[in-house]
Amino acid sequence: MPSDRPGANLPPLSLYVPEPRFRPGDTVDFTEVVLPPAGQARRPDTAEPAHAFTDLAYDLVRVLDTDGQAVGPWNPRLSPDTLRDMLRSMVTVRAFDERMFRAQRQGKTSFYMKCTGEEAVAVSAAFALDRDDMCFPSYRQQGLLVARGWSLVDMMNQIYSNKGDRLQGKQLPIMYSVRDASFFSISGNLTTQYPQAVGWAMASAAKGDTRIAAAWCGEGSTAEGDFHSACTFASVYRAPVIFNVVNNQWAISSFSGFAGAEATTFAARAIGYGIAGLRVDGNDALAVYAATAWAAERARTNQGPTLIEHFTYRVEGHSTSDDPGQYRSAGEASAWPLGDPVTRLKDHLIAIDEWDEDRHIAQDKEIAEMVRAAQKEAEANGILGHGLHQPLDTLFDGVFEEMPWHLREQQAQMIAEETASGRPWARK
Amino acid sequence: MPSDRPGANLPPLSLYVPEPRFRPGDTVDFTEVVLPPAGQARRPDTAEPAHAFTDLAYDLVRVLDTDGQAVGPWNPRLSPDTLRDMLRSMVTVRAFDERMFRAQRQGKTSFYMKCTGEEAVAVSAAFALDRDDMCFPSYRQQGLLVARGWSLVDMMNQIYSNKGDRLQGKQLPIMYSVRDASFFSISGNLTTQYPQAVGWAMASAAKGDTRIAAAWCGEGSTAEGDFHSACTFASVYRAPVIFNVVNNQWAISSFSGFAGAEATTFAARAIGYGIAGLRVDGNDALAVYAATAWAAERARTNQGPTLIEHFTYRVEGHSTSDDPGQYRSAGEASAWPLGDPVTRLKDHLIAIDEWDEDRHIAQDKEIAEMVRAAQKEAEANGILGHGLHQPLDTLFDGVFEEMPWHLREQQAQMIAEETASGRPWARK
Amino acid sequence: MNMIQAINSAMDVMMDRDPAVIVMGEDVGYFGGVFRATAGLQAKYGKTRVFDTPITECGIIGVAVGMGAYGLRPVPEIQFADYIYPALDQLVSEAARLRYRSAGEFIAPITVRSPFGGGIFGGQTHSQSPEGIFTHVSGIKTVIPSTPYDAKGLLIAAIEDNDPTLFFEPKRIYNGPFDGHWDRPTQNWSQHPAGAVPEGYYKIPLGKANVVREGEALTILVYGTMVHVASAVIADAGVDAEIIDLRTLVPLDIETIEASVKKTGRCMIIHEATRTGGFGAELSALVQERCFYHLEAPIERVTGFDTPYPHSLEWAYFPGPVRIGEALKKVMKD
Amino acid sequence: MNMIQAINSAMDVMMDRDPAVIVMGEDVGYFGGVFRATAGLQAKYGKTRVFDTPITECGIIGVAVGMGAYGLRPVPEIQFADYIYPALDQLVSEAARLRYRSAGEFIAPITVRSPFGGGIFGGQTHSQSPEGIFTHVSGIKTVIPSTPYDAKGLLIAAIEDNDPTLFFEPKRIYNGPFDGHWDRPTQNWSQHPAGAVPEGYYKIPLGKANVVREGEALTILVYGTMVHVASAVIADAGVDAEIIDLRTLVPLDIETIEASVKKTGRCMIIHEATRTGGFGAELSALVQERCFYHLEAPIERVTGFDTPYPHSLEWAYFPGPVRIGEALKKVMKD
Ligand SMILES: Cc1ncc(C[n+]2csc(CCOP(=O)(O)OP(=O)(O)O)c2C)c(N)n1
Ligand SMILES: Cc1ncc(C[n+]2csc(CCOP(=O)(O)OP(=O)(O)O)c2C)c(N)n1
Ligand SMILES: [Mg+2]
Ligand SMILES: [Mg+2]
Repeated sequence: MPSDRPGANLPPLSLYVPEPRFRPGDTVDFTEVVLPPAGQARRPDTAEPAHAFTDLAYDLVRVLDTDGQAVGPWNPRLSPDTLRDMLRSMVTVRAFDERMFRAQRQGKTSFYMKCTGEEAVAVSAAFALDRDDMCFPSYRQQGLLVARGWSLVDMMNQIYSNKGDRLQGKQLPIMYSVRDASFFSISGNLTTQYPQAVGWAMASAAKGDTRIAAAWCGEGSTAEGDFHSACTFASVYRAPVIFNVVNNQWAISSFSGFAGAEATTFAARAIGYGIAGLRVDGNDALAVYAATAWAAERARTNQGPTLIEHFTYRVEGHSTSDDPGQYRSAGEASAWPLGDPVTRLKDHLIAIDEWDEDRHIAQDKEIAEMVRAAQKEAEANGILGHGLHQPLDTLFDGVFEEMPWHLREQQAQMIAEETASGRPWARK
Repeated sequence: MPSDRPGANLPPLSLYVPEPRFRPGDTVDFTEVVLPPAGQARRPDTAEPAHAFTDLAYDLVRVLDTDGQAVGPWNPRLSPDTLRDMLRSMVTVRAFDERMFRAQRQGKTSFYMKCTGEEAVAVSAAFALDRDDMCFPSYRQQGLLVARGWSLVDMMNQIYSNKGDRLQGKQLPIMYSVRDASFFSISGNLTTQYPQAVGWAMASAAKGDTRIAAAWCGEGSTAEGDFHSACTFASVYRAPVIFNVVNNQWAISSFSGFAGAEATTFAARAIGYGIAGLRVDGNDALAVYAATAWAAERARTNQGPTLIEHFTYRVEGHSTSDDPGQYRSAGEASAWPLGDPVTRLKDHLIAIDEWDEDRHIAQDKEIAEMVRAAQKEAEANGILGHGLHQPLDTLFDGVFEEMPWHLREQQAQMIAEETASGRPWARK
Repeated sequence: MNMIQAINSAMDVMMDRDPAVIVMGEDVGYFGGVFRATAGLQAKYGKTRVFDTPITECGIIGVAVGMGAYGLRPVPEIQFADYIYPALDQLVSEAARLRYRSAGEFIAPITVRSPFGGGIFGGQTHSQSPEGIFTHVSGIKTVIPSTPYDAKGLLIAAIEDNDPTLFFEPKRIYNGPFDGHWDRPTQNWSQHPAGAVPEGYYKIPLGKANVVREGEALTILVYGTMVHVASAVIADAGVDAEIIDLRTLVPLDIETIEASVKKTGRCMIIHEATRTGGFGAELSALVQERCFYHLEAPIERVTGFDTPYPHSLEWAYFPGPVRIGEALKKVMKD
Repeated sequence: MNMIQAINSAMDVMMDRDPAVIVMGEDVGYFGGVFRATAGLQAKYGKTRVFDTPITECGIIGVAVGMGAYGLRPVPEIQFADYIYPALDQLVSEAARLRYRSAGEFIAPITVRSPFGGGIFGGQTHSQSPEGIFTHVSGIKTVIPSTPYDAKGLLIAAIEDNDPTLFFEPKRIYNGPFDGHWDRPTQNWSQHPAGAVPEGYYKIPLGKANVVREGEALTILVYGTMVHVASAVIADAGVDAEIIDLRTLVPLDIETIEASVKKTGRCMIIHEATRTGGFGAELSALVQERCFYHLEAPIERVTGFDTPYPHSLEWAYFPGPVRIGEALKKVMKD
């Protein structure tokens, strides 16, 4: 231990431990957050090598300006129809989140996670990718499914682990798997999907396929070793993959400083591997679209991987299991200068005369109604804890392709137990 | 599978797999390797923030020029005595390696690993660090022990797993542990020492100590998740640690392209984490010294971690277990433009009139003699496979602080076995 | 105190006594941990002794090993035992091996706390019981408490211990003991004698089991949540079982086990972890090896099934009263 | 063929038959692997099907899982089984769980090859036998061959299998069977009948054990290197043992085991891995549960000790002829 050692003439070291700027009760002031104006960031040609635009990892790609106009070289020039479709998807995601959150609070299921304030990140990506590009999401990209037109009822069935649940109640709510929507099975273990996405992309390249892969993780999750393995593999084999880092500034109760945000941006991680890096306004649906389309073009033309940091803010708690009021200032969400992605896209559509408040209100109502109807339909299949929704013996399906003797024995044992219980099959 | 899918109008992807420039039989031509001249790289003040000198991650800090003169801002201006001490250590390391390699070939032990061509990396670092700064080496930094004046006989005892081996024959040869020389126990599992070094450094900082930590790994080993965990922790807590990446361009048979060297430098990894990064001519003893001293000063003044890439070349095989002629061109070692670190330091001393060829030859002889004498002394303690050097029951020491019943039972069983064998204690 | 408070108190007591003790992990700082086990510690001991970490379990354990080598006594938390796998190499190849490979020059006196086990509808990645992976690894101790009183005393012992120790906390009983009937109201620890936890320092030695019920008819080997489930089943069945709460899996209290089985002639082993290769296999092998001539019936293992922990069918997976009851009949037969 | 050649041939045959099969790992490409198991494959099948990887076992397995989800059949190599731990999360939480958690939408048909076991003076990080960690994990198969013939047939079956499979190769017997006498000259596979390996395609089903010697006096359960050590001891001792080479640990051939022990009434289990919680514990528990009333003596486990694999004392650690002989006396007593 230090006391009896030489070198006492040197100044003592001290341990730095990050601290977020605001804690419960603090008044929030984000004036220090530097936000480059929309339209300013340059857009390199997709054929340019990664080292030619490392500045973009410290910049912020923004398209929607304060007047709701789409400006600058990243403007993806989408048709009003597409913009309206995107808006609709985002509104649907939000309505879905609200209902399912409430359903959990009503005891209809065990768990839920919202993506409020981050809807653009997933929805715009889904619009910019081809529908058969393979997505390796984390748990906060329900927007991908919604934007790909996947059935809300099917998603809710999964959340309720009911008899309509294709995953047979095996997974925690929201851990979807939708092969038909090119949406990979979500894992509870953070960032494991990153090297998997690279593997899928490498396989696609090896086969001369044209489909690319995209992966998502939170800024907190970038600390896992899998992130590094993935970036290294992607760099070495120039894999056609898009890495999305959703920097919503919080990882449960830990602010992004514990993932390294005080030292640099998350987009800068790309520079470390010599791969392309972009930092994007994650609350700007057009910027996310443009960045994704650009990265997809690079991937599809064998220019290799791109890492996109989506700078956004987690408006709600981490999940139904925590209360953010215990660790951060309640004022952050409203003070956050990048605004709300739904409002911003709506304002843009209004600014270009392709939308109005009345239509928006009407759509809100219509979508709320649709989500409510979906919920009703899903609940007709059952809710968690009310009855046995899956045949008991499905518990043993899918451990292996064919069930070995020890699982068959255990399956028989379980069925005998149910009989012995005197209330067979009604246990749940 | 891809054949029956849409998108067939898109050009097919292809998988890129790196390939080194030269394979066995190829003529080596390194003219493409760009080497900035000595003295050119700037030397920022140690108080400057990491982002102010990211260019240095792509540059090459060099002090010794082609005339053997020490030039430029990184010249550490060492006294001739220090220079001669460094040279002596490097020569000793080389002589030691040669003898121990030969000992393995003679069947006196199971394994050995040389650091030929990389002696400056460890020796200069040892001179630039304080003796009680804690080193977390990989298996190729025997130079640290030699430079810190550690007993060659003690090292050899370990290599022979003989009765003088303080590690009781428990470890593979060269997996030293020398607490008294602030040299951490070497692990067989690559890069695990990286987060450990950060932990040690954080502890030192938390305690207001003045000692810093330094870690080493090969360029191939940077791909492990531990590397990333370590860089992330070091960045977040500004740990007083120096990360050394010894880029000797080969990882067993895999060239550095499989660790990502085609896309960027290893020093650039630092930029990804927002920590200080330097790229150094690893065959230039003065450059390694200067970079280490600079990084140590940063660490000691709470400026946080520095990652140093030492650009060097692995002149010999990976270990006694491989033949490099099977996977790379035999011409590489001699064609490698950064030369030999021993010769370069020697030439410098001669150029400044502090050394001459005769003294060098005499020293070579003297050191060879000293190493031979050490070997003789160590072999008097036994060589591997000849007799039982450790009491059999030491096999169970140190699994836990106190031996639990199951190990006591197993220990008794083993001793009974020896008795039963009819040749007790003579089994080895 | 409930078990969370007892665990918190153990860390508090040790941080107060020994400046080398530090607490680290995901969300353990300001927030006090997702289960609140470290609540208040940062406010009391400061940020350099209690801090949040990046989300890398490999890093958390690797850093803890380095801190231990320096001379600290880190108490890292792994948020859920299901997330310990990324740290496996640092635990197995480093923490567990350091003393041995350095012949005692360096040690890893770390205590890794992690909530484990199911029964909270956590699905397959918030429910696992991976203790059987670690009990196979030489050089690591594994401790599992079943009450607040034991949790505090064992955690203090683990923190003081100079070997790396895994401290798995049965999260299903953080707030109260659980009799295995998921559809009946649960007790609080305040209603249980082992909920009475002294404020100050005390310790329960590692490697000593606790006979929670003496009996003659059979021996039940159990730990964690299943201690309470087994006890409830035995009470209901009116069988004179000897119930042994192992408390520490490695090192194991073989004397107590052996004496009991030799007395009763019958043995049942219960754990929530998957069956094949679980710690129950080792217990069964040991009992068979040492008590063969005393056994009157086959040793029964009652365990979780060899499947991932399912979400909706979790009570079909859980080795509850029915499964234990069936096994009891078998082991008591003839 | 020796065992390396047989393994090489299995990959060659499968790569030739199925374009989805790819081989990847540290140094497996141009160099052909540190043990030469992949020699010649890159030259034959090209760099996009046989390639070196970065040194990250987590990445190797994670990438393989993704490739498997795409539709390939990756055969990744982990250079030494001791280095599999950084990949544990990808194996346990991903490969082993993917089919289950996606209800069959995605699968991980990967075959992870890795040399394991000691006896080559590799010290503690080139000698381990970690199979007992994986046999506890639901959703993974574990295969261990003991001859070149079996190695080829089993590896082909593993590659064709749609579940993730660990294929541990006993490196001590790569070149020839080993009777456990480290100080006697060793045989080559060319002198052994199982060294005769057909060039083409054949397979040995997973989950089927091989009775390498029929007998009446006792049953010996064994796999890998220890098959040969056990056989030599039995030959020397002149005991009429039934020796069962398990070949696959999960799924296990319980029928063969049960029938044999019921016939012989005695059982010995041998493995090189550390004792506590090793696969031997599971075997002992299973045999005891199923053959209790047939057992005439306690089941004996003969294993490596619960220490790291030491360097210089490796033959004191290794469960060699003396240890097996002593156990044999015990299990045959009365
Ligand atoms: C390997 C692993 N470690 C820890 C956790 C627990 N955990 C779940 S979410 C989370 C925070 C993730 O934060 P971030 O990556 O920023 O994503 P966000 O929730 O903000 O979308 C943590 C620590 C986990 N699921 N897996
Ligand atoms: C976790 C782990 N994976 C694989 C190995 C096998 N291995 C030993 S050294 C080595 C190459 C390391 O290359 P590099 O990091 O460049 O160091 P160098 O040998 O060039 O000094 C490999 C793959 C290991 N020791 N540990
Ligand atoms: Mg986040
Ligand atoms: Mg190297």
